[in-house]
Amino acid sequence: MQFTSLILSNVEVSPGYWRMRMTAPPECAASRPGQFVMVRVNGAIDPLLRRPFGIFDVGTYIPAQSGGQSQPYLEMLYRVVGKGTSMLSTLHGSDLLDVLGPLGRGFDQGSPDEEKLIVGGGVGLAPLYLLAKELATKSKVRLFAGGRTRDDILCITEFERLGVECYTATEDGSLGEQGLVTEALLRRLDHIQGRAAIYACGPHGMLNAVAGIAAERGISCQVSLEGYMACGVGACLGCVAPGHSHSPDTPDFRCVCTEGPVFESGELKWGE
Amino acid sequence: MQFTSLILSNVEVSPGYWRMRMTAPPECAASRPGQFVMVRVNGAIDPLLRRPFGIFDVGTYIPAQSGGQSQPYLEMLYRVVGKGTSMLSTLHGSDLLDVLGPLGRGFDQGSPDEEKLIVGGGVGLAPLYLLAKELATKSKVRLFAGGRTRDDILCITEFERLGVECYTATEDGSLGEQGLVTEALLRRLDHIQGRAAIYACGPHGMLNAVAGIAAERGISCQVSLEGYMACGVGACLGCVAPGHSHSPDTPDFRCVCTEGPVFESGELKWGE
Amino acid sequence: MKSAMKPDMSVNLAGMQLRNPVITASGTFGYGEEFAEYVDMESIGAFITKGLSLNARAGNPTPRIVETPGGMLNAIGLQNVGIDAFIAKKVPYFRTVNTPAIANFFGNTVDEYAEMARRLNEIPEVSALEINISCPNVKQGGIVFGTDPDCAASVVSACRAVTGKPLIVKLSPNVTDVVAMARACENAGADALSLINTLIGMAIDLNKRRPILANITGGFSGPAIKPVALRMVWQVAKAVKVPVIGIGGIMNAVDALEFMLAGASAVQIGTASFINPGAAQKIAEDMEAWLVANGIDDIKSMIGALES
Amino acid sequence: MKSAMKPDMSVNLAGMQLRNPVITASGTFGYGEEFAEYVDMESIGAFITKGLSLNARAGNPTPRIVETPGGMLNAIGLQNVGIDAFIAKKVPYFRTVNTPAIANFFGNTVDEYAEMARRLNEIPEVSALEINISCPNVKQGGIVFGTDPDCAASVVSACRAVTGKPLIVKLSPNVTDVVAMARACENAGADALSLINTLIGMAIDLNKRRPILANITGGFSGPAIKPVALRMVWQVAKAVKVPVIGIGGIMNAVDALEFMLAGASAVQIGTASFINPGAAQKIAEDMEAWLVANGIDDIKSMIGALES
Ligand SMILES: Cc1cc2nc3c(=O)[nH]c(=O)nc-3n(C[C@H](O)[C@H](O)[C@H](O)COP(=O)(O)OP(=O)(O)OC[C@H]3O[C@@H](n4cnc5c(N)ncnc54)[C@H](O)[C@@H]3O)c2cc1C
Ligand SMILES: Cc1cc2nc3c(=O)[nH]c(=O)nc-3n(C[C@H](O)[C@H](O)[C@H](O)COP(=O)(O)OP(=O)(O)OC[C@H]3O[C@@H](n4cnc5c(N)ncnc54)[C@H](O)[C@@H]3O)c2cc1C
Ligand SMILES: Cc1cc2nc3c(=O)[nH]c(=O)nc-3n(C[C@H](O)[C@H](O)[C@H](O)COP(=O)(O)O)c2cc1C
Ligand SMILES: Cc1cc2nc3c(=O)[nH]c(=O)nc-3n(C[C@H](O)[C@H](O)[C@H](O)COP(=O)(O)O)c2cc1C
Ligand code: FES
Ligand code: FES
Repeated sequence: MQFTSLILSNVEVSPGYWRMRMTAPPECAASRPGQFVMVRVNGAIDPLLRRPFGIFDVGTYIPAQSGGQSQPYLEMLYRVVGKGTSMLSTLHGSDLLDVLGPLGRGFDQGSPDEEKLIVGGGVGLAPLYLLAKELATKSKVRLFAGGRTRDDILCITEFERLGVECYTATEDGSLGEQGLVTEALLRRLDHIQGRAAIYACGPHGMLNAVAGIAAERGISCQVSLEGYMACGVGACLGCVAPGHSHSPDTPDFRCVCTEGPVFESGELKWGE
Repeated sequence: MQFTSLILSNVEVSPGYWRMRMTAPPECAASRPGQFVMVRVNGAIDPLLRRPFGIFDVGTYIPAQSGGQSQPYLEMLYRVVGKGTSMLSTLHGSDLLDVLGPLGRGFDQGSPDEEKLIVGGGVGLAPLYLLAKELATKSKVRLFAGGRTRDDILCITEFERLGVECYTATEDGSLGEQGLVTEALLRRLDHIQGRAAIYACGPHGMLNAVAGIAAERGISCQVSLEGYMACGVGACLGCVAPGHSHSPDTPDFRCVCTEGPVFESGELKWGE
Repeated sequence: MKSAMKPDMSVNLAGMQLRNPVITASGTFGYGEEFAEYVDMESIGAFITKGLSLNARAGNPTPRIVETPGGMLNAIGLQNVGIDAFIAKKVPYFRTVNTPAIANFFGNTVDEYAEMARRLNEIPEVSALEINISCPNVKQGGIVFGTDPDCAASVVSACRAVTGKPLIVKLSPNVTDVVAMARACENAGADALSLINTLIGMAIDLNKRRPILANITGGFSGPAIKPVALRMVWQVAKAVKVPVIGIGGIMNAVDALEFMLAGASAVQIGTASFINPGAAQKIAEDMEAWLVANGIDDIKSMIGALES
Repeated sequence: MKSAMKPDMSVNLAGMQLRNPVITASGTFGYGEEFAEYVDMESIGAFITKGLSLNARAGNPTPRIVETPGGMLNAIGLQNVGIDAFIAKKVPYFRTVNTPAIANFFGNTVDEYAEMARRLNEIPEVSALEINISCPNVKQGGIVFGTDPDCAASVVSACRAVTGKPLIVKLSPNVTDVVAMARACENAGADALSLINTLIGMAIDLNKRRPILANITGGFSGPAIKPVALRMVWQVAKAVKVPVIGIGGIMNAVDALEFMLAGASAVQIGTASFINPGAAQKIAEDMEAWLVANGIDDIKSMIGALES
């Protein structure tokens, strides 16, 4: 779906991280956690390509004034890293955005009797909030949030409000325990008696480690990947990632925008 | 001079015509009427080139609040015609602009005992207000303002406040007399006893007609030209206009941005 | 001004009657079906498949794409399903839309090109063939077919010999003399010429001190290349008798109409479909609206109508 | 990180010692003096004059310039004051600045090129010559010198014979094989190669149904062309022994450093000076700041340091 969205708010929630709420057509309420949108930052040719962002949240807003006509909205949580995201951060309420989405394959809920272990690195948390919202209605959910410094640990309050138990770790020790969040994940896994399932999004190194842990322990694991995207609809073949049987001689590429961005970690080829 | 300017206001003064006031360094107070600035619409590469605009007015602004520190400003009057000017019209107070100027050669005052006849077509009025301000302190000044419709007749009140007598003409007769403003000019010229001098800015056809009238009657005439400008500083040689002795075999090109934009009409080559 | 009238948007391209001159470019529109949600397939003149080869190709490692000022580079590496899977999985969709499908293809030898043309010729759902000659000739030290008139002519002749379908040859812009290439292809039997394919470009990551694309160089497309494309279309259209299809940086109806003034009988929409998946339909609609607003009753009157 | 230290920004270009690798490109910096208000001339490595010819040239009719997506076209028509007025009116300024002046020049025949080289060779204030070979050879049916290796080599040899000053040859990008052109010029005696000159482009005014430029086509420059320029610099720098000067769409220090990684020993700033007359100085300063921030003590270590 392609639609024009009115920005409702755009606020910096942590240094360099912004949360944007914008109007959306009613169909967006059915977005699967892990799906994404492609946003055209402005109508000029600089930047030229749309930018992909996970769907952080969807909801319905009832304006206090103005007759109370309800308005579906969509939220993104984004980090300013380059030209496109810094332009996004200068937009204001009532500016318009051209949006394509929801796109891609989101997370699979799995079965309710598993303990849900959500692992997010930095802005990788973005698509995990909507996931936690869904999972927390049926299962015990724990969040493992990692980052370089405390500025990279986002929206923990929101997760806690869902009843999610949160573990945080930062590389510099400025928030939570010092080190990688996978250590807390491992400790938790050692204690789990029943079944568990991992859902992860974050830097490739973190996903690699999480996929390794899941494989070793035979736990189901879904990861949300990034890829350099031009189209978001499976046409440019720019965004591909190597599938598990990939090798230079027997190439096996998966299309991140249509077959993903969420994959079973076992579907993919991981490094060491 | 290159400087960063803070937009103080940007308002539509007539459908499609905007007046922007922006801060300027003190040196700009000495801008000659007819000089121009080159404005970079934004920091992206679309649009790539700066856009040239005449200096409509300069002054000093004393904020009512905030300690009353005085602030020199510069004004432009511009018409939305394409990409750059439509982006300009979306800017707000407190946005920043990158400005180069004042550039070029402005109008020559001439001698005070001449009757000053200022002829402007549409947004061609832009550089003539500062001129009228200067001339009106010493001489009798008359303004002949023409346009297609009444929307193209700009800022007459401002000129009248200077004590300038204003004649207006529109092609569709929606304001002032119907027809070309050169007719009113011709009638005035028939009545003038003493010396007169013409100062004109507007579409090329109008300047051509005015230059013809001036030549025929032996009246001094300065015109302000436009040219497609890339640099504004005499380096690209894009903006040139044919000088009076120009022919394909003996080319004679004048650099509009440095030798102009104001020329004695006799310096230039005119069509028929 | 006859502003109430509906203008004739149809063009004839090498024997194909297209409802309008807007075609989606190879590699930017999948196999058609990917865009069904965004484009009414019967609102455009034709669509062109991703470049096809005898065997499936997996393409290059990533990164495969990078944005550049006003454009993008791609080094997809001609990833495609191969002719057999194409017939089995992609062609059935073509039957469901009443719009000509054009198959873009390539090979690494003259024989491979001819074999592909022969195979594609047998598919009734394929209305025309577009030869991508911007590929290296593995038998001749890797010289790119599309940069040498003799090489290109031999590919075109070999394909011509095995197909009666309209044969479009897609020219590379990475040449000194695009007119010489165009004439060679015309003489070898091309029914139409499409241009331009991508320029060759490169982007570097300063901090990593590495090329951004895994393939080092890539094909340069998008609005940035439009001035080069327009110039080449104008040069070629003056020099050949067969129709020319204009490609390169077309983002809107004004761009498309400019290519037609320069001599193009039709246009292809490439990178624009990434930015706006509905671009091709919108461009066709806006072109018609422009004709209406300007009282022009036949789009064909725009072809080559540049005054200069 | 040795961030307190001032890095060595100097480069040696064909025997000239430049204080830094930033040079202003021909046709975009007048004769130097035009920019004195905006650029401290002693903050840049060298400056290059507008292209010079034996006789003054008035250039093309207007419009001569048009903006395109991310770039611009120019068809100035090589307007210049001619060699005599150059010596009388422009050279005196060169004495006042302690920065090498490089004279860019062209001709319509091999003899004219050689005569220009001879005349320029006699001017002590001119530190080096840059040959613009993107001009038509009037004696050979208008074929552009810079698109034929033999033509180019004959120009370079003829100039080489009459000057001992550093001889830079500026390559045209409008060729199939820029490496072949580079090698031909190197073998003919070039001390350095600069690239790229402008691509050839065209723009059309739909409503007027006319080309926008009076000259119909024009030279395409600016950020849009950077990917093509970077690719060609990388190709040529790998293939030749003489130093290469990178040109094309350089807007900032990051762009400039990317060209150096690709193999350029120095860079030229063209269109950027129109958008920001102080661009060259700012780029030189920012390059130095980047080296400091990255603990690099010698800019020369960046030349060709691309890992691939
Ligand atoms: C499916 C998906 C979901 C994403 N969700 C989020 C999110 O919720 N929040 C968030 O902050 N970021 C997210 N990202 C990353 C985000 O898209 C990039 O940070 C952003 O595109 C950078 O744009 P820029 O112009 O600021 O950076 P620049 O570096 O200036 O961008 C230049 C080019 O890089 C591309 N690019 C750069 N990084 C990436 C990347 N990681 N993935 C894809 N393209 C990239 C841009 O599309 C652009 O073409 C997601 C990426 C993908 C693929
Ligand atoms: C010395 C001078 C003074 C001017 N003063 C004023 C003024 O005070 N108020 C005003 O409204 N306009 C003025 N103009 C015209 C103004 O510069 C153009 O209308 C404006 O550049 C159009 O930009 P755009 O992006 O909106 O239009 P587009 O058509 O999108 O511009 C595309 C390109 O055309 C160029 N361009 C288009 N028209 C002109 C033109 N007439 N002159 C130079 N370049 C042009 C732009 O620089 C740009 O590169 C002046 C022009 C000159 C040369
Ligand atoms: C991602 C991508 C893939 C492409 N794949 C092909 C291809 O397989 N065959 C082909 O002939 N052209 C291919 N092209 C070239 C386009 O069809 C078109 O010629 C080019 O992009 C220029 O047009 P544009 O500027 O409108 O994109 C591809 C272009 C892009 C951007
Ligand atoms: C207006 C203009 C005039 C130019 N004149 C010349 C010239 O006289 N001689 C020459 O060798 N190159 C000339 N060039 C080419 C530039 O020197 C440079 O090679 C080209 O613009 C690419 O660099 P850029 O993208 O940084 O502008 C000119 C370029 C422009 C834009
Ligand atoms: S982004 Fe184009 S195929 Fe995935
Ligand atoms: S605008 Fe560049 S010389 Fe006048």
